[in-house]
Amino acid sequence: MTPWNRQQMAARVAQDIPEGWYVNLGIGMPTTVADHVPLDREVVFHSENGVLGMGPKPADADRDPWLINAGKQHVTLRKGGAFVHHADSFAMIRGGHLDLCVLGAFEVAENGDIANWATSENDTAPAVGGAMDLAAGAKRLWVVMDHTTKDGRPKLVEKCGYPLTALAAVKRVYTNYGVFDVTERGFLVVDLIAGMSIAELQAKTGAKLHLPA
Amino acid sequence: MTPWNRQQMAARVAQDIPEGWYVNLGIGMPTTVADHVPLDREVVFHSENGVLGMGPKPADADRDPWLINAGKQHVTLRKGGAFVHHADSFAMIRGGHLDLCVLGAFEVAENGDIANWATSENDTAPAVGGAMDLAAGAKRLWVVMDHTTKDGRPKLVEKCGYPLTALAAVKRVYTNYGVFDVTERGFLVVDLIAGMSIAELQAKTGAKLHLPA
Amino acid sequence: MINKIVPTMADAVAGAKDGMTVLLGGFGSVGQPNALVQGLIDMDVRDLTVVANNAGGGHVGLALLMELGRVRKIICSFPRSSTSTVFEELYRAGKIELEIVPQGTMAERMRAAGAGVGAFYTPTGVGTKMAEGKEERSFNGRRMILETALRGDIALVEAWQADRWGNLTFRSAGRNFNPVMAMAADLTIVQTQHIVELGELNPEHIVTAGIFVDRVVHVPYGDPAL
Amino acid sequence: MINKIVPTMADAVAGAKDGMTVLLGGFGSVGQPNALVQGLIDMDVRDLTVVANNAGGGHVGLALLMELGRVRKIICSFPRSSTSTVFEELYRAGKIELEIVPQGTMAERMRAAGAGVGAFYTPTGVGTKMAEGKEERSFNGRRMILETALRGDIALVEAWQADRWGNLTFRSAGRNFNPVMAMAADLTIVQTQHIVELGELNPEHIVTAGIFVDRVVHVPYGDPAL
Repeated sequence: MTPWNRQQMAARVAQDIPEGWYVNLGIGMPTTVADHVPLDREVVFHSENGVLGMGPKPADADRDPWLINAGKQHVTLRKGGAFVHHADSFAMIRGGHLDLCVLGAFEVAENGDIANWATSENDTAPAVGGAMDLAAGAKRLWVVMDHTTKDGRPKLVEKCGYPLTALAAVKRVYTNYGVFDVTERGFLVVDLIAGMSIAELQAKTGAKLHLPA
Repeated sequence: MTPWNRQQMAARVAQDIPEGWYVNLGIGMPTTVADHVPLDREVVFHSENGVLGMGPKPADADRDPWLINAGKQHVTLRKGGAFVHHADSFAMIRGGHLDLCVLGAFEVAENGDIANWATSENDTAPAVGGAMDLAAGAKRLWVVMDHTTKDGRPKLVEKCGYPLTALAAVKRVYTNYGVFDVTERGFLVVDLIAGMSIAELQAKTGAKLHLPA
Repeated sequence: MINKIVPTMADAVAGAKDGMTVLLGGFGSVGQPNALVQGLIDMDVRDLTVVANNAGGGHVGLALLMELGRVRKIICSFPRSSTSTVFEELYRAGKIELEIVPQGTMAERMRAAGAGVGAFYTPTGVGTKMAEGKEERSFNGRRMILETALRGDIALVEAWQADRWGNLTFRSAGRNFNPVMAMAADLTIVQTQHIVELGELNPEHIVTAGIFVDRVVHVPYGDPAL
Repeated sequence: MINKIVPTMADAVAGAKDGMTVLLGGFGSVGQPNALVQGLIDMDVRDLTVVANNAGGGHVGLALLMELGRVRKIICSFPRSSTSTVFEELYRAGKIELEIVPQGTMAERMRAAGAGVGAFYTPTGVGTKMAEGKEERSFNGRRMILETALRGDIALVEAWQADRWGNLTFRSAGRNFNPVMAMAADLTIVQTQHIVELGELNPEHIVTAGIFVDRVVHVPYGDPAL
């Protein structure tokens, strides 16, 4: 039993994104999802800082100093891309125009609550960025994250302990052990790494796992 | 004693508009004010339909079918002009960015209330257009109108009888008899046509006229 | 490959249904998606609510749609014009409902719908008939009324250029309500004068990004009447 | 002749006063009006409230302004970065006040100020710490919180091109908050890479119209650091 590595997790998310979707990828692991969407499958990537239609990361020598994404990394713009200002960019997010947002998270609850911006009520200089806008605004919110913390605590939980980013927003979670839909019953196992039993997985999960009927 | 004609009224308004102001001129007589601002005094004229920096009316042969103002007349665009969409155009109006709006009116009250969009509570298909936005939004609202109705009833009044456009919005009124500031005391006579006495003017006015101290 | 360009008018207006709210771009004679309105007429959809700045003129576009009895209600800022006889007759006969909205409030209510704002406070209309039945409240000492987002089932938009991703430019005063309405409907349908290759539009000059557009149909009708 | 172009930085920032709220454009290294911030530093204004997406980095621009003790409070969405040590030390020492606002709410609050909206309802932040003390209400079954307009005394903006009327274009991702902030302040000051003749900017391509701009100063600093 080998958990998916970060590349495999990103590829697994990418596999589920159809052509034609408008997609915002959060900072960190979610950003790498774009690398696994083939260029001939046209997916339009959006960045909070007013870039719509991002293309692959440029070679170091080809970087455009004026073209960065929300993670402050240099990016490229595809044919068909457009620049907008921040209010218009967030109108795209908050107005429900994004088909999908993929974020990382500290915790996801079985009702879809997400906590991903602060690890305590008294965090030093908490930083929310666009996470709350994205979580509340996109048509679908998927989370990609490790199944547990480094010290083994589950990140899929009955109720989030960390400060919330949005209520009942997450539709699907991708972890290093599998894929889980957030349903009315709670977490539904959609996919699972080879060789892992439900019992093993349940032991690493803080909420009840359900199986497809 | 000769009342100002419409050209003279428009010219009198134009005289008070300094270079550099952003100005919206309402449909009808207010529109003609622009003809009396010399081109070398740069005043930036705005139209609700997203045209900023209108220039003089074109010759018939030079009309651009795509370039109209809010009164649906063909206009020109000056160097430095810009096109925006309706939400941005009204952000200019409602956000307090216009230095001046000049409107016509049915009535102006001594507290600055203006009625200019409907002549009865049950008007057939009343039409408000951008009047309420302009009256509430511009930094200054001036009114240019005849001093009385065709049948001699005063249009400067203690209290408007027609449905209101905005409360306490008018700062100054230009009529065929003179110019009146709306002050805390009420209408203050700022200018008067030659040969007219205050007593004569008061007889044509529905609210008390005040004189400069 | 994303391709929002559809070959026929029937493809463009497919899915329009009785009872829908239709946002209709254009101001005066400029930027009017009349071909799309004709498409709706040909589909025979009825009982429509139409949001448009004016109530149509002559016997084309919106005026024709009304004349054929397909419009239950019109939401607009300025129904009167020298050629708005169709509307005026229907209105006097009590055959069409009218909701007058200040022009800026109308634009802002649609922008709100497009930007995920449920409602907002504005000074426009305070103390007037437009404030009747609306909540009032002061911010920084300024009286304001609460206006709610205005969303369409369908937006009909006229553009100057469009590419297959649905990126749009407009021409001159033809911009008007078109980009605002494009944001504010579940289904945004565009008639465009010119189809351009993807990449031909400068990313700095695109006015409406394709994210707001569902379908594009090529209608190179030329200039509006002078 | 309208001429908003001023010859010196001192002219550009004239009128800045202690205690003012300053809207500061830029996102990451791009579109940062650092020369104007330096102008504020040279004026020795203090007790400022700064609205900016980030809390500065390194020891230039906003970071330097904070390091010199001129900033009482910062309103931002994302104060953390690999180089935000100045802010973090001040914050830990209790020497600077922090108000965290979701990035989209921050943009929308300034857009509201610029568009004459007193307050608006948004779903962003419902049920989170951001909703504490805020009114909540549902529209179309969606829970929303009330957010108020966020206005500045001064906006500092970086543009790519400007003409003497103050019409602006931006470059690529340098657009970001700059056009939004330009609308939302009593005094909008622009540093521009290029000055162009009036009429050189295509009226269809102007991003911020001169109506939102008070002063322009020429700062051709070149590209942001890679």
